[in-house]
Amino acid sequence: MQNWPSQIGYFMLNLTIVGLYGMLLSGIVARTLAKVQGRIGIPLYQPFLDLAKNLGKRTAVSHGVMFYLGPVFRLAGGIGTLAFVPVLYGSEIFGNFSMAGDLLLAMYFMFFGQLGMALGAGESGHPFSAIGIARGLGQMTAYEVPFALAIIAIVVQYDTLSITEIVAAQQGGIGNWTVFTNPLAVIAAMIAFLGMTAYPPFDVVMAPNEIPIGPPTEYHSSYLAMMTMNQAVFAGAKLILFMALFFGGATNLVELVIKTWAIYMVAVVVGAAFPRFRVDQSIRFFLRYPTLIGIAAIAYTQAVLLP
Amino acid sequence: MNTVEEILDFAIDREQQAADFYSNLAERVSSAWMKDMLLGFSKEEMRHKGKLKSVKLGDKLLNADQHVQDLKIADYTVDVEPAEDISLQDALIVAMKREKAAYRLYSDMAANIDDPELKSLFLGLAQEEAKHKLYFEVQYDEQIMRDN
Amino acid sequence: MFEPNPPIDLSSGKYLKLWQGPQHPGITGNMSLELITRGDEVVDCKTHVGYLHRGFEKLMERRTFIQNFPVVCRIAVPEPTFNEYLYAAVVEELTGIESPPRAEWIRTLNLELMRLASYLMWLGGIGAAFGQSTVYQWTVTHRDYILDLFEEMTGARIYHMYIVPGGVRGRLPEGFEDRCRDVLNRVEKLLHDVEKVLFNNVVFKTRTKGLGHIPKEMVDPYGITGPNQRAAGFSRDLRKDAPYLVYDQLEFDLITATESDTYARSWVRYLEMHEGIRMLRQCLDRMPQDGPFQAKMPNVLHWEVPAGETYIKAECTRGEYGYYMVTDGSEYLRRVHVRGPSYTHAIALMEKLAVGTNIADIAGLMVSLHTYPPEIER
Amino acid sequence: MSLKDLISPFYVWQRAFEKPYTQKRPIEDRPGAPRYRGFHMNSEECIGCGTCESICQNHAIDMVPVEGLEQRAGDSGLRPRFDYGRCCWCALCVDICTTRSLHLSNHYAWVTEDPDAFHFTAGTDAMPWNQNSLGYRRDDDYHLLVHDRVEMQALSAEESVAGFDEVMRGYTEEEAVLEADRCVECGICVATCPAHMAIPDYIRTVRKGDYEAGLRLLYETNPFSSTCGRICTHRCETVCVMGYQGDPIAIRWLKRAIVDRVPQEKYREILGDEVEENGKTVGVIGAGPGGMSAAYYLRRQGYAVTVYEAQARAGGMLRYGVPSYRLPDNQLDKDLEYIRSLGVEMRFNTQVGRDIPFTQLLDEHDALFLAVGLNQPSALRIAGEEHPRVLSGLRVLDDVASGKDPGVGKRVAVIGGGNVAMDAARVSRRLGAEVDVLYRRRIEDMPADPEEIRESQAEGCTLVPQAIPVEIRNASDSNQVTIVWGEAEMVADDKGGRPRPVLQEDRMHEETYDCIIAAIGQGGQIDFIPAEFRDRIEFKWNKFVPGDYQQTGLEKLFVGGDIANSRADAISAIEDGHHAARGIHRFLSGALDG
Repeated sequence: MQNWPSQIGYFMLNLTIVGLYGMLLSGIVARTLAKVQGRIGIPLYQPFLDLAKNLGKRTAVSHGVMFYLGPVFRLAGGIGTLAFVPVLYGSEIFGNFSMAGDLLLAMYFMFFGQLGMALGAGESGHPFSAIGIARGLGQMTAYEVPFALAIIAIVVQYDTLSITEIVAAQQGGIGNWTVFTNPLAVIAAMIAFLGMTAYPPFDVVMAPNEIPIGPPTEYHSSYLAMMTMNQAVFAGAKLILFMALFFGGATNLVELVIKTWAIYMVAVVVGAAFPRFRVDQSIRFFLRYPTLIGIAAIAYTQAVLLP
Repeated sequence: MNTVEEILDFAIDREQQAADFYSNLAERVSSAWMKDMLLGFSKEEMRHKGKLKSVKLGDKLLNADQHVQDLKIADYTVDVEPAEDISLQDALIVAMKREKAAYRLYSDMAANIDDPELKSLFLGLAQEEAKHKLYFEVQYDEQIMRDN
Repeated sequence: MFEPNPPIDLSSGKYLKLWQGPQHPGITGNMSLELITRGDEVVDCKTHVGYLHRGFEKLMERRTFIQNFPVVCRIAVPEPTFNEYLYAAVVEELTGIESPPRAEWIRTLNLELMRLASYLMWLGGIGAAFGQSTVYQWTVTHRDYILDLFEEMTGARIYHMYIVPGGVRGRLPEGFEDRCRDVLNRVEKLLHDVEKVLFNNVVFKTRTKGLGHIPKEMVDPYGITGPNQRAAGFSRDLRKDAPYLVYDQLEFDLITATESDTYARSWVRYLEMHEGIRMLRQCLDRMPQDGPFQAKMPNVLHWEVPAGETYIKAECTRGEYGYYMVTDGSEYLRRVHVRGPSYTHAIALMEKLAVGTNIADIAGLMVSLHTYPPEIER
Repeated sequence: MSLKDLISPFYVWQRAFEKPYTQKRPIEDRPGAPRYRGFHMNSEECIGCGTCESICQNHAIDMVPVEGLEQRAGDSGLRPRFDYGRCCWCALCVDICTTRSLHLSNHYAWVTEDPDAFHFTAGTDAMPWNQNSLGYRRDDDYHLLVHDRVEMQALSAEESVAGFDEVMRGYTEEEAVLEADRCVECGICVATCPAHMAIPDYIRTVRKGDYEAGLRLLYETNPFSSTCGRICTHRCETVCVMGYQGDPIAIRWLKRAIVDRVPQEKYREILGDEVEENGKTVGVIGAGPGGMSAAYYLRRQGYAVTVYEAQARAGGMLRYGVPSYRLPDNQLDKDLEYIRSLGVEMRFNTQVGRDIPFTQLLDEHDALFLAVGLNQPSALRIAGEEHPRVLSGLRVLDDVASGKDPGVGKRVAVIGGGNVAMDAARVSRRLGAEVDVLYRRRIEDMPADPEEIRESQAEGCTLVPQAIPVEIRNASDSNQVTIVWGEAEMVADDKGGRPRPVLQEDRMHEETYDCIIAAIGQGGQIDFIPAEFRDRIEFKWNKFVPGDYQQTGLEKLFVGGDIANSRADAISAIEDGHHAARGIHRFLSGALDG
């Protein structure tokens, strides 16, 4: 925090790059899913066109202040998450506001966006939004459990709350990556990751069939665009966080792209194969095997790794 | 008749005679519609005369090479006297036969002459008459022999 | 099971009223469900139709017998052929016209192709309703291959207007049999893939097993027919019980199940698709290659059908489909009534089955009954 | 939860490595199937019958006039206009199209900003798919119409040639209904029928079995229905749209089916013809179809009508020119008797000009209708014609009709190809002769009805086409006659007329017969009109040229029938009479002052 004006400048750069990458990634994923489904799919730049279109639209409805703030909170959550996650290990430019307890902040911001969204969407008064929020918060709470357990496991393992230090600890060879040193924690976290990315089988929150759209039902025009931007930033930030915590982080952009893409593909590979769980089923699911694995991971860390 | 001019004058004169023939006949006939028709024939001959006049003035040329269809109806019909109670059928026969005779006359003249220019002129006149004959033959075919 | 659902005090604040539809991706067509929920649980369901009412039965009273022939296919959009066949059949019955054997084979081929196409769309629908949209894309594509066949056979993809009273409208195109066999092979291969992906799928099983159970004793009082009935253990099929066209000459098995839940209904339909492919191959192999395909017809412009009444039924993909027609000897029919299975399945039955399920299950439940709202509102 | 159920779904990814199902640009790259029901095309064969319009259940088709397209016989001049806001592409219009001019192309994508463009006339408006060769066409073996005519019971050739019994036996009620059912009610025939009879309407009454309504429709335009139901030249049938792909509707026989089922005694009651005298008189010269038709319609208007007829009986050419195996006397009488029963005064054996002067008629009557017909047979005008064994066709028919023996002998040559020639030939067959028919043109050029040609051949007449008689000679036997004829070649007429025969003088034939019947055509005779009136009347060749409503320059004189039209058939004469009756009524009631 010595040179905060340039820090902020670097962060803006990071935000832009991650945002663009997130958008591109959604295009890539769309094409990948299209391939499975036997289609050619959209052009890669389609998400950008959609964003531009939504930004260019006006609104004519009013649902109250919280409704407007919803997407802002959501975007703030995304940007906040990214702000405390070092994009590239050992890079000043791509280091962001990394500090001693940044892992906690990142986790906080991940939660914060959802809550803000919930408040805003709830304000719209649409029953689909309300049902979607109930499902979304329920499911989030459920997948946070294994995720938190996994984080606890690695915090215990590396004895730090700083992401940069966790990444540092994994340097020096593939064998040092958390995924190999503490596989149980990573499995629990990756299952939670499936819940976070909202691909099947955990996409009931915004399921098009089981209630159309869910929380964002009433959102349109630039609100929708803001949420799309958040999705891109948030997805990028989340992927970078997972990469940093479990897959040894990245020291250059190429490595970053490859690793984050691979992590994302886990969700896509699973998503294409499965239908979706009902929300009660997914809660039950998260609180069963992944939670047990998470607990086992902590036990394993305590019992095997630390001594 | 040794010059083009003389020949044309001769032909023009013949057309005039024909026109007179029909108009005279028209004066005499009693049949209701024959008068109209014969006057029509007469007008037709005057039209031919007009055409020859313009040939004489050099406005038009006669084509000696054209082929005019011969239905040969005139050849096998009996000769008819142009009488007061002449019928449409007979009037047409008279007309056909007159044109046929004119055609023969010019054809014969063409055969007996050596001067190529005059020969071609006679042939052209013959073809003109053949055309007139065809007109009457077609009318005979249409009006009289409807069912044949 | 015949009692009305207990009354609910909405003002108590414990309940949320939720409208699903009339435009809803979980419903194939336009109808709406008025759901009363407590949390995620549906405690009451009322079905509402009328969003798609085009008054076909009335329209048909104002059209001559040949003019009705392009109308009827629109009664059930995804399955026009059954309407075409049944309309042709009632008119033929009332006039005493008999369609020639070749036409009967072509009609059977047509109906079974239609059944396969309809099932493919349904298979995608059940996948999509539970979130498996990959299967949806596959099956809809393969349905399109069948529509390609329809296009070359009939001249149109959806509203074929091919089975005309008296026969069919044209012979099969050159080389059609080979292309049809090719499509059948592809569909068969796809079905095996779908079995692996959808039916052997832990999430799908979790979602569908036990969902929407129809008790055996409910089947007859509620007029449940077709695969829904067979999934409840009844071995009934009009193609076997009252054979029409050339079904008595075809070999096929009746598929039944006992669980009578969404999974069982899906599985019955899945196996019926295999039976359909089997029948189609028999049709292709044994169909007469020449002979007339249309009976001798009167001048259709002022076709008078003798006074009479008749009811003719056929097994469509969803159950018993029937046409009841009354004629009075004029150029117009007096009354026509179309009996579509969706009417019984989507209205009364749905109101019962929905109670006690989760909101998220409503779409899947609805699809599992395989209903087409257009045919509810004739 | 089995492990298999967890692993098996990942099988989806196998399909990711296959070729995608979708295409990048589907519309350009994917034409419709060869049988696709796309946009409408209409070829030049269209005659605007409007059957497509009647079958269209959406009312998407309107028949509209097209610029540059004239209404003519057999073509309404209208073309189908399609409203693509209504069309459902069922293609029933294609199935029903009587000329098979209407098709659907396999073109199915059409984008334009102009909403009116979706309302277009197929075939005449320039559309991008007009050149498409693919698309829906009706299968040859698929019909929505009945193309085969219900054949009428008829005497076999052996039976018919044995006597003068009517050959065609008429339809039974069932047959009539079946035949009437084939009609598409396009009305193309109405425009072509010289009398503009309400053909589709009376055919419908046959279908419904309502013969009384049918009779009322017939008498609106034609008081010779029994006659026309038998011997009409039926121009209607030649343009009948059903004729494009099958047999035209037997319109003539259906007309007969109506009249045959209504007894003459009931005519008055059914037709409700009440005569209210209006005090004016009209004279009609000639009791043929034209004259009697005029008499009927004039009488209905209340005119006192007097018909002057040179012969002893009414009917004109229908009685003396048409043999009874085609038109039995009692059927002609049925029509004539009904007209007379309205109070028409008949003066038989009264030839105008001989028995009564034309001027007297002109003075006595408020108006005159003249329909004397063509009763002068054209002479052959070839050498030897005056031979006693050369007879005229009309004379032969006249003799037979009056019960005299024309004495044709055992071997007869008939010269001509019209109905009179055919009748003369068939009458000679009935009198026991071998008949050769010499005709200058080809059989397809014959002006006689196709039925007559067919039947005469069936009855054993030999048709010798392209035979031009050139000379008649005495035969060795004085009761015989020899004809010399030459073969003809047909040459096209460059002025658009019918092909003309040209004699081939190197191919001559000679044949001896018991008699030669000349039936090459007829002319008229109107010398009874005094010369002072003639200047006011317009003629062309040997015919009257009437003005509006058949009126001539001599205001009181109306003309009609064969002597005033070029069609020379009964139905045209009937229409002339009807038309003149209307004209006379207008003239006498002051609406038309000349």
